[in-house]
Amino acid sequence: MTQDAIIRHLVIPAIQIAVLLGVALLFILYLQLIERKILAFMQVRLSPRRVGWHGILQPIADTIKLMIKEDTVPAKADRFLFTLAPIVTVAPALLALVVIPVAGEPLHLFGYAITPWVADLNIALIFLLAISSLGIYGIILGGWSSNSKYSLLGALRSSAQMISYEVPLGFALIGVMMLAGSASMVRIVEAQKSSAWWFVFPQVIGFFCYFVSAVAETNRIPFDLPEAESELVAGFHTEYSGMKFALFFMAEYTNMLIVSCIVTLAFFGGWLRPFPNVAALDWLENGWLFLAPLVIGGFVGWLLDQRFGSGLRLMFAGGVLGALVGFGIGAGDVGGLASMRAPQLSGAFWFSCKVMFFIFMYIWFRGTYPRYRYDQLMNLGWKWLIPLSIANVLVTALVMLLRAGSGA
Amino acid sequence: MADDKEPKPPSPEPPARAAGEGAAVPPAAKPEAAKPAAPPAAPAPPAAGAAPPAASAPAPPAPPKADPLKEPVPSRAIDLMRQALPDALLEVTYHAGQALVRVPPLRLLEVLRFLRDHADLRFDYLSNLTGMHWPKKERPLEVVYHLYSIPRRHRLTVKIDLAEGEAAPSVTGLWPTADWHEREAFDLFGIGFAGHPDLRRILMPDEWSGHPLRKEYPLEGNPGDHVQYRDVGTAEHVYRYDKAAIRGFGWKKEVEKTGTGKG
Amino acid sequence: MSDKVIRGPRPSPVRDAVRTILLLELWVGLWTTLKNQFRPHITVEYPRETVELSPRFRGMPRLRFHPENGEELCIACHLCETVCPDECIHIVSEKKPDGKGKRLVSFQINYERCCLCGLCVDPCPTKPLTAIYMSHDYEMADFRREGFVAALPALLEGVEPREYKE
Amino acid sequence: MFRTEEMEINMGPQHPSTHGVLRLVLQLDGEEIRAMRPVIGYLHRGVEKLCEHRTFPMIEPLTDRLDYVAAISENLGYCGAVEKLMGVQVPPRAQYIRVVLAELQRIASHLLWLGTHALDLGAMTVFFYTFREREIILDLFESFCGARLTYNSMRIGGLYEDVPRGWFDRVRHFLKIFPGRMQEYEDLLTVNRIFVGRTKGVGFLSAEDAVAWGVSGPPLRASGVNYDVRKAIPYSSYEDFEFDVPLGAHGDTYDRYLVRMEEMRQCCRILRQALDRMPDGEVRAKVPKYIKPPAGEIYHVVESPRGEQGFYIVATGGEMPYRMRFRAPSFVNTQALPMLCRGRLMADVVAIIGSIDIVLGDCDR
Repeated sequence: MTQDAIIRHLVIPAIQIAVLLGVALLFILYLQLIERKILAFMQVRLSPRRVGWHGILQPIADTIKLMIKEDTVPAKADRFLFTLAPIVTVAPALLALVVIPVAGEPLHLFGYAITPWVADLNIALIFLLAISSLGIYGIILGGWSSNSKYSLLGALRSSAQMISYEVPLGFALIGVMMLAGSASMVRIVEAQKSSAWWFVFPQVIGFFCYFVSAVAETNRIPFDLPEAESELVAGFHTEYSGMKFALFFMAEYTNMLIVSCIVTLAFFGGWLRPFPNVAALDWLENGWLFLAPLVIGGFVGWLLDQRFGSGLRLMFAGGVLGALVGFGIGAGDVGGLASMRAPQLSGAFWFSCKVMFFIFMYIWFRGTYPRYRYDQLMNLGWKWLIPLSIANVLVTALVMLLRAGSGA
Repeated sequence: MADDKEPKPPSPEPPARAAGEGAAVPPAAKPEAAKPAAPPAAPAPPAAGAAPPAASAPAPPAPPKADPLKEPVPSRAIDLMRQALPDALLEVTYHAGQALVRVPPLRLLEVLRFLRDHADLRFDYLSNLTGMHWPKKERPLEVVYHLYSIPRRHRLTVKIDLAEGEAAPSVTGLWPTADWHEREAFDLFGIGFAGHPDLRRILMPDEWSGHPLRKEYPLEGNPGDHVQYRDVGTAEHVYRYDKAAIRGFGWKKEVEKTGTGKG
Repeated sequence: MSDKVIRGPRPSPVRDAVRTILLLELWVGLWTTLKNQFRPHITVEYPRETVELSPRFRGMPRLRFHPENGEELCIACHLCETVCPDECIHIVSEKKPDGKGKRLVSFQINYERCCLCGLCVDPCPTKPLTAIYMSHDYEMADFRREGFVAALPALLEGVEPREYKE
Repeated sequence: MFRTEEMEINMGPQHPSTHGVLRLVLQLDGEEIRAMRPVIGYLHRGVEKLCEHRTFPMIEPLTDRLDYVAAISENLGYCGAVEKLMGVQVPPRAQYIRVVLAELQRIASHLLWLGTHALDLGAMTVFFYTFREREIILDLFESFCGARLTYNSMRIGGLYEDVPRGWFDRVRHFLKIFPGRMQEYEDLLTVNRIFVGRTKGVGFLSAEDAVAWGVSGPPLRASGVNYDVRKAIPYSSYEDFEFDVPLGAHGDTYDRYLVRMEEMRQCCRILRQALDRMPDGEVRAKVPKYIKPPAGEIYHVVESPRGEQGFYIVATGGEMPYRMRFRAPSFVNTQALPMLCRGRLMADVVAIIGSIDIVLGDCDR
């Protein structure tokens, strides 16, 4: 093997994986803080503010706490499975990250092209569906091996729920695959670029079905029955503590991240800017020009809000002000900034913006909705989402057939 | 329930109800029934006796009779019972406008069924059931039934006396709500209820002995009344109030060996 | 006039169908939570900042001397001790040497028993400024049980309410 | 080959949604409830026994600790009972202030119920919104009587003292903002399909059953029985106020929710009337220094936010009651739980307990 091949096949993937894991884990760690902050603001209260500046070190403190906490195992639990379960849950979740591309074009460093994804499988969507359903095993094992009734009930609920929602999840994505003609993530996004619109527009029902099923699949409110704390204490992880509990937690947030990524890639054009084919909006390619002032303005406003305890009003005002400034800079092409081209950066920027939006949706749901009941959940899945997603596939196929017929 | 079907103007005894059940009726303005429509002190209808008390203030202080609180109030229930079950009424007393009937325990179910089912009375709501203990009396235990009629809006208290060890007839067949009330009376007074479906302790632990609301039962309880569970054995020092500390504050620090040290 | 049957939102086929399809009420809910983000927060960071107590706030009962001339207000009448439902006040008094009235020897309050009901202030005869008063101390945790018995010197260190009654 | 078993599960006494220390022994077939047995008594403090060893004024702080969510109602009922026993006439201003306090307390209690009920069903944000408004009421109570939970706000014969200056204006301010805030809860719950799905048709209680089982308060009225003590046997000059008694049409959990929501609006109505017509004068009647009611007995009921709160006092002429019985609405309403939950799912139990609104301090005494 030449040195070149070693670098190409070992070093670069290793770096990619390291960066991916580092970024993803850090993000997941801070996702917790973000969720707590957003929920707190929705609930007119303060968020964690003690550890570090505005609670910036809170996730780290939590991690340390969970790591050094006593790791209890119930006396009558199956020790082996009890330990295995969190690992089985978290491993597939992290594994799914490898097929997520964050930008369109490879980065050229020292003559090597580093792709902004670890692997571009041609069956990426299928791979995601397959790998994410493995997570159920961890939950079932965890619930069963705890030897606790509440855990068992939680595990039963979650297995039924996840199996039911796998179906609409898969069907909802088939429409996208048909439109793109591929299951590769990169191709799907490129197809959205060439077809001039995001797939959410032709596939709005598919998107709806996918997102709802995905929320259910990740066990989040309003579908958080497996861990419904008011009914089942904590569901399948009632008996878990310390780092094992943290792994379950990590898996949940990783799944949230993955679902947001998939929604972004499959329906919202991944790393593409809004209206990718409208040349007049080319300055959006450097979207940070627009968003950086918005974020800075909003942040300053937020700090003032915290100072004066005035909700998030000033943040809103600061954000609007910043956005206007950014708009001016971008549209006026001040200093040639808007004509700059860095597709990797721009792609990653838009990608993360969209992902953040869906994560916000998740948290927003959590802040707003009550929880479904078990039978209602099953009803929704089997009676609404599955027929709807199948109909969506059929209609998509029909329309494609008609268009192909008329085109030919 | 069937309340809408009832005639709107309340049944024959609005003055009784008003006088009896209104907000703390002044002794002076009280004998509404005795001297109906005393011109100055008869404010506007629906609730004559319980109208804003300011209005009834000018009523001249009547010369203190026997005891204004013990004035009888007209009660349809008692009238009907006098007609239908004259021998079941052992005693009728009144306090602050509330009528109380004492009946023999053996005829309790009959009386209560009459009260519940009679079309003019319709005591469909067992508001409260409780026991009482009079250790000096010959028949020391008492069971009190507070009845209320939702359609007729009137109240009645029924009492029975029981000898020690005598069981009261259970009224769960008449009002299912009596279930827990009777369990509580059993638990706290040791009154038995014949015919109760599930007479167990309810508030006290199952293995408790003794009945706390009896008068001879000490306030702090008998030490041996319940099973002593194994000490959890984490605290080294167990502070305990001694008798004197109930009154003052010098708790005593007692060092006790707790458990076997395994806990 | 007296009763009113509640039936909830009245069904209407068209509106309900529209609502169901467009998930209208779900959006309304989301809007409510979004809107509330712009409201000021209502919680405070407790040890760092404290809430303002109203003048009548009932904290731990304390004893006081007259704020102006520093005279002992308590006349050792034992009334608060009598009415205390928890028997947490313990007074020892003696006859004044000049023969008129009584004088405190010791005054103890057992905060372990006290339920902060304020009944002891009610009969206190030294009006308008009562000798025993409900202070604004509310941080009453301690590491030792002995710390809960406040004798006379400790009782006088209370935080006074911001304004006197009357 | 297959063997199915019913599973017995202990819900409580320490469980997030049994609202205290209620223990429910559930017989589960999968998720379905086959039988339920409530076990109470974990919070039994022997208050009735304690009362026999305390003088009449000393009992009032104890009543605070029965239904600690609605302590004012307990104070009102207890003081009313002793006043009736003694034949004391409470000055009209005190009566009106008591009504204001009791109705504020009812709103506060219903707000707590609403928040926890929604929290049980998974909607956590409503909880914080309701507590935000409840906080305003607690601040009002604090400035009136100095405490935020165990008020000990009244005295036999009236009130300890008159309201502080500007207090009524603060109540008015609350009444001004409250309807808008209630609209927010309604936006989050009343029409929300998930909430409606979770509550509608769950836990039916027929009018006959409700009366026979002695259920009182909003659960009774949600079943369509028109029994509100404030209307039926007015006390503390409730007869002066005009208000509606909301009645439910079906008697399910959703109806109980609607009835309580409407009750809060009616409370606002009563409050406005009481503030407008607030009489002047004394707030405390002349009562003897040592309260010794004449021998006799009284059963006085008030409408607490949870239902018919009864106070049965037997006096023998001494300064302590001979016997004191609290007819606790939670105690009686809890009895109806097995009937409501039979055949429902595990998740419904939580909704039903929430809709019955049990306070264990009241239940166990």
